[in-house]
Amino acid sequence: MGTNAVNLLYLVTIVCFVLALKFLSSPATARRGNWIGAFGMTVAIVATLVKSGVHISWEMPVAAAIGSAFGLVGARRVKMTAMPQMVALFNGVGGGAAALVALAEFHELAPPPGRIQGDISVSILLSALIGSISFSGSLIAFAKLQELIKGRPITYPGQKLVNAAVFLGCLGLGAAILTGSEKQWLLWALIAGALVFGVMFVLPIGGADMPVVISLLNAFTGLAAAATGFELSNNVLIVSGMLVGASGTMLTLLMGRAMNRSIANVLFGAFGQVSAGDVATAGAGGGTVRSATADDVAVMLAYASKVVIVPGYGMAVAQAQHDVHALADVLEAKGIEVTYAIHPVAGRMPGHMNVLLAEANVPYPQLKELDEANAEFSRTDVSLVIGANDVVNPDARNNHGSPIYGMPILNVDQSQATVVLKRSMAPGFAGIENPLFVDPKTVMLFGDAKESVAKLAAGVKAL
Amino acid sequence: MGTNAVNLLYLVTIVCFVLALKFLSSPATARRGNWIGAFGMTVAIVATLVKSGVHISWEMPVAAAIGSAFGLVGARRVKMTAMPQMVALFNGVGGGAAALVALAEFHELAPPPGRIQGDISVSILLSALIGSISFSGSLIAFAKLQELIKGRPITYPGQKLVNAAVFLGCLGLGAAILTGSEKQWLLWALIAGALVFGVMFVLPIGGADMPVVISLLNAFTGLAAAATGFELSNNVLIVSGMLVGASGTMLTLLMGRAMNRSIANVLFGAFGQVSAGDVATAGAGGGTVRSATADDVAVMLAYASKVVIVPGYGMAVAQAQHDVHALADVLEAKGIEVTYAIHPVAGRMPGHMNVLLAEANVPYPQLKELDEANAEFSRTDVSLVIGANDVVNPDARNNHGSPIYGMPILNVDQSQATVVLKRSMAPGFAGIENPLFVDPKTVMLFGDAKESVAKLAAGVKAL
Amino acid sequence: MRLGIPKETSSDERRVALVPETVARLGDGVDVLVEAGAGDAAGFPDAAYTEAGAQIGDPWSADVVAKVASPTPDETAKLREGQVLIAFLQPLTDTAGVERLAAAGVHAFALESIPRITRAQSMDALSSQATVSGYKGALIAADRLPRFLPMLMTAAGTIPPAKVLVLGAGVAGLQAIATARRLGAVVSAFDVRPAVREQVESLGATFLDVGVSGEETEGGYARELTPEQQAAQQAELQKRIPTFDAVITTAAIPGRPAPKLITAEAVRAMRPGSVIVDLAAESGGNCELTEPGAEIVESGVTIVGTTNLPSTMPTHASQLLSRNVASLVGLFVSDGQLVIDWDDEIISGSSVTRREVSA
Amino acid sequence: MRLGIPKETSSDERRVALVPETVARLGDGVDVLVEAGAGDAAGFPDAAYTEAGAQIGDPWSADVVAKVASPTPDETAKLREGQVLIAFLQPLTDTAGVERLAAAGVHAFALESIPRITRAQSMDALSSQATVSGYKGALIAADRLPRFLPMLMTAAGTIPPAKVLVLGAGVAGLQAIATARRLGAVVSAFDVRPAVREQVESLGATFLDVGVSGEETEGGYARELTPEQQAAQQAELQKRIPTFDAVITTAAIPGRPAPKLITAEAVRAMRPGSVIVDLAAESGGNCELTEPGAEIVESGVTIVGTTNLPSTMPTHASQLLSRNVASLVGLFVSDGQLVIDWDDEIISGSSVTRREVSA
Amino acid sequence: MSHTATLVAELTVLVLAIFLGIEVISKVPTMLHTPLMSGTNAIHGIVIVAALIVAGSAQQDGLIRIVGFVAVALAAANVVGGFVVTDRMLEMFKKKPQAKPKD
Amino acid sequence: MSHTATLVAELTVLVLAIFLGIEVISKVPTMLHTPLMSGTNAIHGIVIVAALIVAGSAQQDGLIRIVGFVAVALAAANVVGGFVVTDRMLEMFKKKPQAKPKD
Ligand SMILES: NC(=O)c1ccc[n+]([C@@H]2O[C@H](COP(=O)([O-])OP(=O)(O)OC[C@H]3O[C@@H](n4cnc5c(N)ncnc54)[C@H](OP(=O)(O)O)[C@@H]3O)[C@@H](O)[C@H]2O)c1
Ligand SMILES: NC(=O)c1ccc[n+]([C@@H]2O[C@H](COP(=O)([O-])OP(=O)(O)OC[C@H]3O[C@@H](n4cnc5c(N)ncnc54)[C@H](OP(=O)(O)O)[C@@H]3O)[C@@H](O)[C@H]2O)c1
Ligand SMILES: NC(=O)c1ccc[n+]([C@@H]2O[C@H](COP(=O)([O-])OP(=O)(O)OC[C@H]3O[C@@H](n4cnc5c(N)ncnc54)[C@H](O)[C@@H]3O)[C@@H](O)[C@H]2O)c1
Ligand SMILES: NC(=O)c1ccc[n+]([C@@H]2O[C@H](COP(=O)([O-])OP(=O)(O)OC[C@H]3O[C@@H](n4cnc5c(N)ncnc54)[C@H](O)[C@@H]3O)[C@@H](O)[C@H]2O)c1
Repeated sequence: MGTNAVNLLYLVTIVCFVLALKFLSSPATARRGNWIGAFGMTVAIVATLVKSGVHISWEMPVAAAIGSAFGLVGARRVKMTAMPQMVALFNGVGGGAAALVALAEFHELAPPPGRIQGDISVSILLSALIGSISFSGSLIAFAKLQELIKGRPITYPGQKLVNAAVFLGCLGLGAAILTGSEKQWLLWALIAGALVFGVMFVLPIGGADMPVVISLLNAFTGLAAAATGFELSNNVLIVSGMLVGASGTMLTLLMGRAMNRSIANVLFGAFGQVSAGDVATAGAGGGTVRSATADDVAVMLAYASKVVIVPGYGMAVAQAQHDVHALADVLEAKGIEVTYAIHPVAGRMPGHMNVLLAEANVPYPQLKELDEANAEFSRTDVSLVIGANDVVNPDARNNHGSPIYGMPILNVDQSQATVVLKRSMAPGFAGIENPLFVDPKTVMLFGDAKESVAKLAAGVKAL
Repeated sequence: MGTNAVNLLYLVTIVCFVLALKFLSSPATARRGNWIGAFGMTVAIVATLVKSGVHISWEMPVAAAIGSAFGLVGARRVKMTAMPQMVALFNGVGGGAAALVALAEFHELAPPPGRIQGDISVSILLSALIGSISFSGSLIAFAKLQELIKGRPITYPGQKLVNAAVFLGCLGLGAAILTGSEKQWLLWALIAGALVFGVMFVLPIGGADMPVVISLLNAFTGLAAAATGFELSNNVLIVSGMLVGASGTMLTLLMGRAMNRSIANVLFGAFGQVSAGDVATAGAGGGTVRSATADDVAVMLAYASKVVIVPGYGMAVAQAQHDVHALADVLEAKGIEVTYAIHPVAGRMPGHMNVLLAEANVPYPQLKELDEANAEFSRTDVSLVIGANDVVNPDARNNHGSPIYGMPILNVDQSQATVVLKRSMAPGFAGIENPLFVDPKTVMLFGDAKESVAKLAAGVKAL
Repeated sequence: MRLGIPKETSSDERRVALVPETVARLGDGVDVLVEAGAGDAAGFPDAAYTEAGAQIGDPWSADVVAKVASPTPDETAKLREGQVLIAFLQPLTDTAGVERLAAAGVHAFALESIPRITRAQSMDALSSQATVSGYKGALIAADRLPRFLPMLMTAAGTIPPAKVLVLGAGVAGLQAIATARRLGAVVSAFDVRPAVREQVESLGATFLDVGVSGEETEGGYARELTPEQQAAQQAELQKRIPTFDAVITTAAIPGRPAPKLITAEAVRAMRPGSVIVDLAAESGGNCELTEPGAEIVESGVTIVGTTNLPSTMPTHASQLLSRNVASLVGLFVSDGQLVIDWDDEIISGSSVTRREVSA
Repeated sequence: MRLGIPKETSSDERRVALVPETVARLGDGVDVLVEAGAGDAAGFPDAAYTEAGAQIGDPWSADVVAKVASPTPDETAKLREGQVLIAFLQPLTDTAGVERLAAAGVHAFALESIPRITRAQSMDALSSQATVSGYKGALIAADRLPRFLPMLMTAAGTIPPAKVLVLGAGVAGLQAIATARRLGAVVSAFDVRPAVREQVESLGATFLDVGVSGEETEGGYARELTPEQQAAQQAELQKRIPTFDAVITTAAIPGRPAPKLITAEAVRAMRPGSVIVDLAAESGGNCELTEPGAEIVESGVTIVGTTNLPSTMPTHASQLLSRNVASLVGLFVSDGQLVIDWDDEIISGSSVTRREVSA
Repeated sequence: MSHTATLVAELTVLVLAIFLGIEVISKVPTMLHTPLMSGTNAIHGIVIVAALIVAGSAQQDGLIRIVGFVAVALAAANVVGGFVVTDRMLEMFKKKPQAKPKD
Repeated sequence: MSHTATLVAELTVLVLAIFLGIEVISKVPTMLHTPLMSGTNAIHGIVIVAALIVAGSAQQDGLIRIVGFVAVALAAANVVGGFVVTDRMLEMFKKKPQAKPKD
């Protein structure tokens, strides 16, 4: 097929990719977006195969089959919890492919037909450099998350200097190539240097920060693909690669913001000192506390069928009762069943929650007593614990040594997921730790209850 | 300057325009956005002037000076209320310019060097057609708004048929040109036909719908500019024109939606029958009722310094008290002063508003008595009347014949602007018309008070 | 013009027709003469009056006499021809009293008869005093109930919210609804006027549909039901009432005995410990068993027939009434002189002796 | 095991220690013997008890006797050695009564002495009855005030909200705060325990800072202030109190006379018509002028010293108490037999006669 | 690059511009509809570039001279008028002096 | 068109793509961060086009053959794995059966 026809097909791909990104940004359409992207990709591949000048050899389908099989099996087999490392792996191979293409192009263009045009060599160098960094960096990220190498930051004195030296070395090689000596070994050396840099760049970063790093490397691979596009004067590569480069960069920033960290802190924080999260990450029994953003929780709520609100003294302190009712209204407008589970001693006086919820005009029939509520948790999707602590402490049920042992509690830990809204890891009235907070099904939403609840309502509305 | 350098400068322009559009979409940055757009335009003009192949003749500065002077004076002199027709005028001349460029290109390309390439002629025909329609249509819109011709729909039987005929005629001329007979008179004829069509297209549309029509013609001019870009193989024209074409189309749809009208209904509604707005548009004394969207009102509120909330029986019926307090909180978070003006007989029982606002935990000191409140309206930016009617009826002050004459009222009409939230134009307890609703400083926000207030809070938060 | 404020003589009347705060509002042309001790029971000592510019003296000598309750024969004897009297005169029921006043040649104006037009809202003493009654009625119900009004979920079990029914949702009824709701009760209400449903709901309460719907007369009052309608209403209510813990009744028809809404049988069907607060006791009560002025217990149900509730909250009841009286008095003053403008709809409407006087 | 529920003999005690609803909750092993008419005053007729599975009979013959008030000497005489008695025994003040019980060889357990540990929350009768007192205290204040609690803006002028002060914000105080706030009052509160500030604010009220701060003992009770602190508190309160319309006091120290917070002078500084509801009247009152059991008016200020408020709301007060009693009784039953597990912190903590018995 | 290749490249640019145009304004408060319309109106004044190119083309006959002259004048009016009108509309969005009695 | 002209045109496209990339995802709920990352990851599998072009180029020596082979395999893994993983992640966003006791 002629170049122009192929380019038109590529335009279809571009349209598909833009729509894919757009759809991927909203929960309701995300899945469709992915399919549209896959369709666009198919169009591009077919167009390339029928493109005049592309000879289909026997190796091509074999290579494609091997790669696809590997991708398919890997993607199908992986456990839900291991998704991030899978993404890292696929990202890495993409970067590797870009680097290899650069190598081949250089090999093809460099020797006989004289000097390579400046912009083409820049593109080649960039895709080789970035692709290689992305390749080795992603593999390290994969290995860390897969716990093939230990997840916590690997640091040593002078690390910064060594890394900088390696990087500058790569740039020097690039400059050498550009200024004239288009020797292939220089490019090989550059790729080798970039691979080493990729490893050293990711090694010092802790496992918890890996998603951000993967997102960054993802953007890198996009850039490498765009650079490949310049090498080949191919718009579909330029646009698609750059879409990923730009949106990936944005996404990296957003993820950093969601973690309340600057990207620089994530990437370089470990150099010299181990980065400390801003909220306590280890709970009572040494379990891990998972903290979420209001947006995360909003999505959990919006996709639930049944939500039980468990108010406690913290709701009273925050005077969040009106906001809680407003949130319940928003959820109910989405067809979600909402009830309130009122523990007999929630708050600081008998009927404390009743006074406040009546003030906020919460209908009486929505208030459930302890027994009634406990019968419902097993079919509850999300328990939203708003400033309650002791009254949802499973130690009262399980731990004979606990001062509150024997008190009937609200068994929120029996629901599919629990979200706890409080300001810190501080204990409640009884002054004791709460193992609920380190339950794997629990996420914490830190902050003043009134503000958190308002954010949740806004978040759910926006979905 | 070489084409490539110029094209790089054009790229700067493109970046400026994109940023301009982005900034124009938010009240806080809109003005800056306009300046960035102007800067980008300057870059493009300078680049064009220094472009190799462009000869600067004496006519050029003269023409530019004449046009600029006209634009500048027109824009500076126009009264705030006459802005829309000014936009129409400037839009029209832009379309005219595009049509003229098409004419010149055709003239230049057509005779000697043989056939014009297919896509170029399509571009020329499109920019001639669309530019001309935009030109004459905009001038009619201008004339209607300026009341040079009467604003209400001009209709006659068979109008649809005649319009369709003219349009098909133009298309036929275009087809003739494309299929071979590249006679200049054909293009002249096409332009003439398009001008006529523009006139006939806009004439039947009523004055109230003009803004939507102008927005549509604006998008047309953008398309014409983009077509011009294809004629000249000029990316800055293509991108800028298409940005306007696309965003203008979106905007037209948004405006239609804000008016609760389909665009088809706006454009063709008048054919055959006079379109009737879905809310009463004529009030008591025949004045005009201005209805706004929640977003409009949200902007008004967000940019106010002092807002007075005037609750009435409608707030009670809607049980909107909690939402009203939430809205006040949002406004106060923006540094806006909020008070409540409580009329002694608002509602249906003594203290009706007090009961509800106390339930919603509105602090007592924010509640102002009649006299206190009336002393403050003159320095109030927005009075937000929530389901009150009789207690803000200026007839009680001014109209000796009114059954409520002599009752002291809340003088909301003395504030800078008044927003009235109610469901319809229905009267209140006293069963009488309220001239406040047709006050030029008043806008109505129709709908259940609870929903409207919730929308306002969301709107203000989003700003 | 001189305005006289006598001390109320009835032992259960603690209100006063004018409070010191309002004295100043009357303006320069009006001199106020307050009987010694007139405001004591309402919490307004003589000193407060003199401070506000009033004099302590003989109120009966003034041009206009304003008091709360209808004058006794003794008091009527102190009035002279041409004098203006403002008070709750019960013109539709106390014909004897009105005739006495007419005989004395007094221009008597009944606070009850002020037409309920928009301009007269500030003089609407019925509304202001009904507000007090409604509020107090709900408080009495809460106090007499052997149970909580609000819901409470405690370590010692859950207390469900009390169910309160308000019959007749005029000014007093609406206020009772609001107050009971504030205390956390689940409130239902019924009234014969159709417009009331929305008003009840605007206070967050539920309208109880008993299938009877009457009409509204000019002024917003209800028209008396036909005997059939009455019977239907009683029957339907009898079925519903036993589910409620407290019933507050305010149903009234001006000048007519209060409609009987709750039969003796209905009372006996209620749970022991239930409470009925009959705010219509003054005009005979909405409950068949109500004893006006008394509180009785009948088969475990407490029936409160206390009359004159506003007098139990004398400070604010007087303060509101005082504003009403002052607004009305304002109509009689022109340049500091007493002028009776018989063309004024409010003056002619509230006059109860004019026909006789002019006759 | 048999549980006996006697009829209360004191005329102002309308509660009953067990209500029919709880009889079923006690389980199979427990037979309940209710004295005829025991629940009448609280609204629980004998029929309800028998329906619930109890028998009407001689409660004093049972293994465990549960009642509300401390037994009179006559009643004590009906008890036999080894019998268990559960009641409000006032162990810290009524030593004579306790000695009588000890002499009779009765295992007496005071509801007041149940340790305030988490597991005992369902038996905490002090809390449940204080909840009633606090609620009722606020209602009484509202009822006695000659004015509205809520703000009202009406055609007859604006009524500002009443200002209510709650002194001592324990269980009763917090409930009083909540109830007064519900009625629309502007509420301030003070307590010596520092943790209370947040609790007061969690009800939307304001904490009144009088500059005195005490300590909290185990169990959440306050420690008695030093005489200097007391004096400072009185002086500071005296300055603040006149701005309030109603004061509800609940301050108490277990086993000690109630701290005097309001001096006679402070009362006289209040506006006439103001109201003081002294919920600590039983232990002498927080106001110097309080007369326990009586309601007096002093220089225009009404001082309510009513004792035993829970008894004025007998149905729900009994219902809550009954759950408490049942939970406690549960500790004494093992396989349907009476077993006293002296190692149980709650049993040993609430026993008031053990030392004597074992001695 | 062939003419058709250029055309395809231009189409790519066009498509991207369409998406961008839609994306960039998809959430505009109603209050900004008119100013935004006016702002985009000014931007399509970019036809002035075309007008200048036409007016400045080497091979000129009378028609092109006249047409070019008029086109430049019209486009200039569009540009200048467009931006100035928009700016005037947007003046009211100047952040008001914080919490001061009206301006 | 000259090589430089092509480059400028490509830059134009690049710039538009940057804007579009930023614009299109500027409001993503946190919950979608990972799926979106995975989705864009699949999209940059578009390097498979480059790999195919290289592997399919006429003039082939041993190095290019090997490099091309590996590049195609890697890119294919990126494409297939990327889209499939993303789809699995997004499965949980299937709209749940309305108000039924858990799924
Ligand atoms: N109901 C009664 O009658 C009564 C009487 C006395 C004692 N108690 C006791 O009180 C306890 C009640 O249990 P509970 O679960 O309701 O309360 P809790 O165990 O005291 O826990 C309340 C939690 O709310 C959080 N919180 C406080 N302020 C907040 C704010 N502004 N925003 C968000 N979170 C906030 C606190 O955590 P952060 O500080 O981290 O935010 C705290 O952990 C029980 O132990 C009960 O025995 C009850
Ligand atoms: N306070 C008293 O003691 C008392 C007693 C009796 C009579 N009145 C009389 O009642 C009147 C009170 O004046 P007002 O201004 O408060 O009320 P109003 O004049 O009766 O007007 C209330 C307005 O609220 C609107 N509304 C009703 N439901 C609504 C909803 N769900 N959402 C939004 N709007 C809603 C209605 O318009 P739509 O239908 O178009 O929505 C109506 O025009 C006075 O005339 C007064 O004299 C007062
Ligand atoms: N226009 C004004 O400014 C103004 C001023 C004050 C009151 N009003 C209106 O007047 C109305 C009546 O006021 P009111 O409280 O003095 O009336 P009221 O005291 O005469 O009667 C009390 C209520 O009892 C109801 N009622 C009568 N017979 C009944 C029956 N058989 N069953 C049930 N309910 C029955 C009446 O409808 C009324 O609502 C109020 O609703 C008020 O809105 C208007
Ligand atoms: N752990 C539990 O489960 C549990 C159960 C019930 C109560 N409590 C706690 O115990 C506390 C005390 O309860 P209570 O109401 O029975 O106490 P109480 O009746 O003994 O005293 C009432 C209040 O008076 C206050 N007070 C004492 N001296 C004072 C003074 N001079 N000035 C002002 N205030 C003074 C006390 O601090 C207390 O808050 C409550 O706050 C409650 O939180 C805990």
